[in-house]
Amino acid sequence: MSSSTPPETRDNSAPTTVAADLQDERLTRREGLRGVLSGFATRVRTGDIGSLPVFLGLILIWIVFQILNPRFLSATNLVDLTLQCAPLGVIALGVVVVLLVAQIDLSIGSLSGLASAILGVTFVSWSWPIWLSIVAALAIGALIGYVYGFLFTRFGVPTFVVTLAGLMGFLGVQLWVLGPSGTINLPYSSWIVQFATSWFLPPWLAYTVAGLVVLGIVVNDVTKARRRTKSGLSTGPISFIVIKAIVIAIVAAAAITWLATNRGVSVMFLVFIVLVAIMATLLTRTRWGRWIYAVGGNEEAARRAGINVKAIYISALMIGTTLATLGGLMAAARLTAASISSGGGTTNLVAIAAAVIGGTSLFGGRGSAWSALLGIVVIQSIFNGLTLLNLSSDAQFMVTGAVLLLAVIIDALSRRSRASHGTA
Amino acid sequence: MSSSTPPETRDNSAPTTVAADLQDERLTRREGLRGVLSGFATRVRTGDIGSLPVFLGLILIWIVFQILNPRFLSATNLVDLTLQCAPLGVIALGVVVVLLVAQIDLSIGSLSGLASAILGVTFVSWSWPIWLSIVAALAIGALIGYVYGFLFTRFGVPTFVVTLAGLMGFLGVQLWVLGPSGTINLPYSSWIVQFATSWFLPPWLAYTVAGLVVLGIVVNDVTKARRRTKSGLSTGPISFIVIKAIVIAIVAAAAITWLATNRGVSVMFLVFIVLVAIMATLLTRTRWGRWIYAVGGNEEAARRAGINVKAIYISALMIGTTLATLGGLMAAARLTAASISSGGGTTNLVAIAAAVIGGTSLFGGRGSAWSALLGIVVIQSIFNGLTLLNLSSDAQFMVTGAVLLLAVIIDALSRRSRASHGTA
Amino acid sequence: MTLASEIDEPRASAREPVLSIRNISKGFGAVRALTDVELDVYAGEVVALVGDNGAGKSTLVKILAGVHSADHGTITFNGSPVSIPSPTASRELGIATVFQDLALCDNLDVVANLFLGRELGTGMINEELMEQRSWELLRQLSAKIPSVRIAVASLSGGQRQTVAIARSLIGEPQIVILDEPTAALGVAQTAEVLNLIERLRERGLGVILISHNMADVQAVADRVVVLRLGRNNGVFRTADVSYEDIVAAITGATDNPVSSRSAAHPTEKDAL
Amino acid sequence: MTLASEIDEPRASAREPVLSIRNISKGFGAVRALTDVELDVYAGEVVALVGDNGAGKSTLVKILAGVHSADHGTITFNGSPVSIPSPTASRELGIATVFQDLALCDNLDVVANLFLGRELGTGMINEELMEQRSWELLRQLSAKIPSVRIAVASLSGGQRQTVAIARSLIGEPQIVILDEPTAALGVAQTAEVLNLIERLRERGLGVILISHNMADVQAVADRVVVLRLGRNNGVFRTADVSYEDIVAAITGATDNPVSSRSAAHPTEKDAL
Amino acid sequence: SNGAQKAGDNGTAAAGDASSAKIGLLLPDNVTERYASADKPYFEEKVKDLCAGCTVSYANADGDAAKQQQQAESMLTQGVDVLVLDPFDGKAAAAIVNQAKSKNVPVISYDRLVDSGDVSYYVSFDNEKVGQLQAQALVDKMKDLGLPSDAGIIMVNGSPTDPNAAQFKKGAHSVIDGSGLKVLAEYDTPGWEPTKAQDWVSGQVTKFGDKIKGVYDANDDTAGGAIAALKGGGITPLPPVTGQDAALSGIQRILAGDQYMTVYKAFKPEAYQAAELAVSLAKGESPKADASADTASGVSIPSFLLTPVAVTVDNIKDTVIKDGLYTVDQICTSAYKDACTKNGLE
Ligand SMILES: Nc1ncnc2c1ncn2[C@@H]1O[C@H](COP(=O)(O)OP(=O)(O)OP(=O)(O)O)[C@@H](O)[C@H]1O
Ligand SMILES: Nc1ncnc2c1ncn2[C@@H]1O[C@H](COP(=O)(O)OP(=O)(O)OP(=O)(O)O)[C@@H](O)[C@H]1O
Ligand SMILES: [Mg+2]
Ligand SMILES: [Mg+2]
Repeated sequence: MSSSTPPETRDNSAPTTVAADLQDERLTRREGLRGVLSGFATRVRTGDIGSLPVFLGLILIWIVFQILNPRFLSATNLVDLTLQCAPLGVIALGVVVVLLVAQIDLSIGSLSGLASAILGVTFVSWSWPIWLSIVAALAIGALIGYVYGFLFTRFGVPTFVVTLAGLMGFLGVQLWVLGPSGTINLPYSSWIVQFATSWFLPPWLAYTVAGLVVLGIVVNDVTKARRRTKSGLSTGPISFIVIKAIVIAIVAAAAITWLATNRGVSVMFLVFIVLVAIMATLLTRTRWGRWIYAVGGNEEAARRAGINVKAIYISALMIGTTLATLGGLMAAARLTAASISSGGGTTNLVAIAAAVIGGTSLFGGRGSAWSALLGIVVIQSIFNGLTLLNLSSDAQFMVTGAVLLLAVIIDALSRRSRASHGTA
Repeated sequence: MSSSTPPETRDNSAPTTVAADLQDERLTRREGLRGVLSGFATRVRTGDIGSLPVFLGLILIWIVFQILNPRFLSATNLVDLTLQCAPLGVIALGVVVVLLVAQIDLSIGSLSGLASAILGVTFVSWSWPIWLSIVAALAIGALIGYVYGFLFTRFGVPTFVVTLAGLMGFLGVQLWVLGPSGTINLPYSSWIVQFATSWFLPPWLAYTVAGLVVLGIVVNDVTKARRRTKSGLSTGPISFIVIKAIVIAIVAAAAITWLATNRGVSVMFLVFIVLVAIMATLLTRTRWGRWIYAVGGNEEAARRAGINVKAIYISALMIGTTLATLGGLMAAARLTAASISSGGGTTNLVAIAAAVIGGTSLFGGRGSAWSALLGIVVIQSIFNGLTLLNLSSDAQFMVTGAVLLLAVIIDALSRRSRASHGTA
Repeated sequence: MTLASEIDEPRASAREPVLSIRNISKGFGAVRALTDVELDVYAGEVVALVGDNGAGKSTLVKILAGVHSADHGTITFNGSPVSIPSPTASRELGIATVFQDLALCDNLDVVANLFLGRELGTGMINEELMEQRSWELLRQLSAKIPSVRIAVASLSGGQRQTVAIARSLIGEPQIVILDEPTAALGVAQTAEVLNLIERLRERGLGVILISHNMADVQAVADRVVVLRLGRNNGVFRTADVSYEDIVAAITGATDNPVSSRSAAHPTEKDAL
Repeated sequence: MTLASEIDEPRASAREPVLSIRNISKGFGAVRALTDVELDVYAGEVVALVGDNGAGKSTLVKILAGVHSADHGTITFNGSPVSIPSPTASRELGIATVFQDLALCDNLDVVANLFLGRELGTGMINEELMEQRSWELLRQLSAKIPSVRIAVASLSGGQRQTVAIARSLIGEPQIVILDEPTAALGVAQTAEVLNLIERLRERGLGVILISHNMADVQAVADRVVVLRLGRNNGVFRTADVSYEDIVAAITGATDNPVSSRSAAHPTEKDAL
Repeated sequence: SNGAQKAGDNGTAAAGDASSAKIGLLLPDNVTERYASADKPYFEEKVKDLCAGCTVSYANADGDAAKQQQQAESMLTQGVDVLVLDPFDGKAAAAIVNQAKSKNVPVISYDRLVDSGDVSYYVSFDNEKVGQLQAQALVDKMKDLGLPSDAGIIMVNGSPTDPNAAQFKKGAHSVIDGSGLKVLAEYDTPGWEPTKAQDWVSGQVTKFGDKIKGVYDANDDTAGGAIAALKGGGITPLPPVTGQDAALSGIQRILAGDQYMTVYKAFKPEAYQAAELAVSLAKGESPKADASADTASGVSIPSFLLTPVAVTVDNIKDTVIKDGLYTVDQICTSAYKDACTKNGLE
């Protein structure tokens, strides 16, 4: 595996003023846009490419399904896909945070089911105002997360077992809450059902939002570059910022235009994306996020650094359970019913798998909020594509397994070289 | 938490000949049976007590259920309990090995279902001889484990995702194999069904087996003590060996006598115990077992020590899948049918939970084969006891969750002090 | 055995020690790691804590850092008895510790590790400021780290140790505990760390230095406290004591592998 | 820069080196850890590999141990070119390595770690024999380990290092590589390890010793190879070179923190 | 067939004393709401009525054949005199009957037939019949709507791992295949999960759009998912959708015009019949059955077979309300007030 690297140009004479972070003479120096690209090429060669391979796997899956069924990439189906992704994606986002601190929550399925039951009973049967039902469900979710966190940090009960107990317990509660009436229909006219099924951004609004996002990215990048220069640190070339913004703008505009030929961009999906973006910011830019990674990477080191490790665990578990209830509410709204089987079946595993496929490690400390988005799109694309193929259910299960495996093998293959480069 | 330890008698004058492993003067010296007991007391105080707390939890669970329903500890029910434990216990035993190398197998449920389907189709529909059906199922299980291992070691695909793909894929295969006929009944007269439902050891044989086991333990302990003395190492007092043997003999005799008032000791359960004992020996006494722990504890260190890490991973995964198929065969034999729902439901989580509750770490390198036995007995006792209580299923789920939690909290509580003693 | 009180206290003998521990004992299972240990540290003083492997030095440090709790014994800080139940408590008292096992988060980069628990910036973390400060800190220790934006897992042993030492420079401690800080450091970095220790002393801080390198100890320490098999085994003023005496106290005999080795190799420098 | 061939080869100049590496380069992402490094080791010779932190010493060791693969360059062992794709291959060639990060399995006890991959006994593991041999090995290194039946996670830093060194004594290597073996060791244990190195040399083995302690290097090494920022920066016969020269080669300047420190503290022993 | 066995020669503890007999009730799953909400309470009510001293032990297998076996074992351990068994897996449950037989406990196969000649009685609706009823209603409705005889439909069947689902499917196909209707696509819904049904139907809407003129759906819960998908896909008017179980949510959807029909299996008479039978078996009687049914292996079992009823918006009042399954208040929640008024439910 010792592939020979092409000789790299190396300048031994130290330049007069070099940024503080580029002064070591062992660093391969790369400047300007070409430098960025050649750096990227090196990273691809050495397998240090984050979620790029899963992304390529996704594109491959899309191409294959499109060939097998030309309706796969139709606007209708893509809009459906976005609607299918949102509820489970929100759950997977919570899973990411829990996995980051090297814990696991097996009860996300039961909790999402419980949330739908609470919504059904309080809103429909007891006629509470809808916001109160939602707040109640979320509060119960948060409370459960707190209890998990308490049991884990206080008694050291492994979260695997606590949440397994939760899985059973809250399934029981869900059955008990829905007990007498079974499934409860949510009125189609309530805003929460409308939100989940028929609220779409009008094209002008979608374009405006996308424009603002691109603007935000540019402003952020430029400010950051300024501050780095002021601190005497190296910065990437300005051309790269511009090109990045243009690419994002084009992709966003194309997607919006295409979706607009059908219903458009779903508000529920937008909410999911916004949640992911907020979580990404929290995780990468705030102390809390830094500490989440620290605790997941080395709990003892974090404790010795004076971090309140217990609070971090509790907060992570609370986010996991709260987002699971939120996802459950979204799923119920989309189904327009709170059912006994809500949150059952494969909800648990699919949500966790989405986080893992998106690139979050099961062993803590590695991953990003965006992996929830990427992972759930991959998984739901597989489910959705197979549904369109009209296979018998045995074949469907088999093909799902095979495609899932393929997607991760592509990912793994492109990372394979990493171990031999010593970052394993 | 700094509880003060009682002053310990300490002898500063070095005795004339001290065993090689007791020469350090910082060691609290303990001699004779009292030494063993006081050493045990220290271990209890410091929380270093292995599976003792789960064991106490189990006894508590038994007492409570017995109070709630006096038939719980009846011989009939205990015999049923042993029959219920065996199939899932065998699966959990495989899980232990997989967890020891810090991997996970989510497909054990599907594999056990697949095994029952293979048995049903080949033995009943195609009239293969039964041993051939069994060998075929086990061989397929082993092969699948090999493929998992190959994908993991070659491409580095996380086993969580590989086996999730397996979960779906093999569920599909199971449905496809059983497809046209749905459930296939196994003939009640076939030996495999008889083995799983009505083969019981006659009391004389059960006593003989128990006697031989106790004898084996004594011989083993004495030989070991001899060899230690010969190597100049310390040994425990001979009285302790005798007392241990007597206690085991009494417990075994009591259990056999009690079970014999009903059907007696199930052969299938005995097979499970024997498998656990063999696995325990393999894990603690052979190179392979040592390497399993090494790989689970620090893969890189094991690799640098020249251990064939890939072979270890593959063997562990193969054991996991093979035992899952074996467990599936036992479950099918006990159910006297290969059903499309075999291995579904909670099989996966219950088997993994049994291993974890028994004391095997999800993070690798810690645990023992006996944890499969202990864990499955705890879990099945809960299920069995609750069934006797005649609860509605919502209450049943809730109580299961609560009891599970209680069992692990007892465990965790008694370990709580460990962290403060620095072995965390 | 010589106790702290039996020899002259350094500089101002009337002053109270900043940190004073008495009768500390700690056992792990059947092993008694520490038995009735005492130690005083005065402001503006460097105390070297030396002893053989497994003598209990790091265990003592961990007790002071709030990682372990002592089985019994008392700790007095600035004159009042304290308990140190957690690392946070230790930090709040004003004790900064560099652990022997470094306690870094391998998945985080150098900057994140340096400022862990003390991130700069209001609201959002100010990465630029932190990176700039990191370079300053590391240059001060002559660190040879090519990039501060790589995970510390991929640093060399000495680079990791430099990061751990640099962390103790952040914040305003009263006592700095360095557990074998120079073990993995190169010659230049070691010299910088010794300089740093002297600067700390000049600023009036108390420093506990653990080291197996007697040359380093003799270069910077004011007093040497020897532990042997978990017990106090002598306290010396550095100025008054020879290398051989310290080694004898550490090994518990004047006839030890070091002395027999230097007898066999008379050409070797006596500092070994 | 001085290359190996430019100075006299030790003892038998006609002999082939046991191990000879040429033009080895290795990069990690944007960092070039090693650039065109060469090194020869002869039988019965102790080669010290010295250099600043991050100079690439451990990277070179890991390449020889089969942990990393070089980007380019050749390795010749006993005259024939070899590739070392895995640690097993390295062991089979007859290279025993003590890693700087020790590479112990924290969950296993001392005995299990010592014999990992080389367990004694036919069929079943012979625990008693292994325990007995462990005590012998550890006593030989003056180890102060109270029990060999506790997990190495709970050992002190020096105890862990002793375990790692003791491992290299098991088996029949031709080359022993020790990456900072004495960093965490007490004075007595360090002396024993130096004795051990000399015994290995007498048995005709080639030894590569990495150390930041120049006194140790000068005590046992025959030749000193200096790396600086991933490149060869001189090869010296120990007998011919002074402490200052080596430090100058390591830091790349005669004017370095070490020299300025000894200028400021003329009383300190020159060995620092 | 062995007919009825005498409870008198029951070897277990409570033997002989019919006034304090123990009856075991084993139900298959929780996903279908009828078991907890109807069968269990009605059964217990009737037993209490007939024999005040009798006790009913109840267990629900949560869709797991092995669990059901375990529950049966524990009931036998407790010494029940009669087992009323609604098998999750009719074939696999033969083992339970076998075990019961060895303890001389008679077994009544309830709702689903156990594939064993040792079953004493069978009380049920016919599962295949249910499928036929659903399919027939759909075919007729589509004819009424004036759709061409080869109009397209999609079929949402039950769980691939549920043996009963296969029987519904078989019954439905026996009607649909002969009707000329074109089955555009067909799906077995894993675990009867409504979301799975919803996602699948969304896909079919993408594919076939308003070529979908009717939806065969095996039960009310999955029908809910299917309807949500049709609405989400903007299919107007909604094609007729079938269902089963007369779930409250299904009845409400029928009132609102979203769902065409459901199959009402009068749980009360079924449960009452089983209870009566169980009590008389416990007393040692062997009542005469008015019908018989054949097991898969061809043994004829004395049976009490009830007829399922198709419920549409027109006969809600005469069926579920008349039988007291639901009260008008339960059905006519605020969201369905208008629909109720329109359809004369007040
Ligand atoms: N967590 C623990 N569990 C059990 N024993 C421990 C633990 N930590 C330390 N010990 C034991 O306590 C003794 C003292 O260890 P300590 O780490 O304090 O030694 P040290 O003086 O720092 O040695 P070194 O110079 O090698 O770093 C050792 O024998 C060690 O095995
Ligand atoms: N796995 C890795 N990934 C990325 N960079 C690495 C990796 N291993 C080493 N490096 C880099 O390579 C350079 C050389 O590291 P190496 O460990 O060889 O140094 P060293 O000479 O052993 O230093 P020390 O004396 O501190 O042990 C360092 O800058 C280090 O950051
Ligand atoms: Mg130490
Ligand atoms: Mg190194």
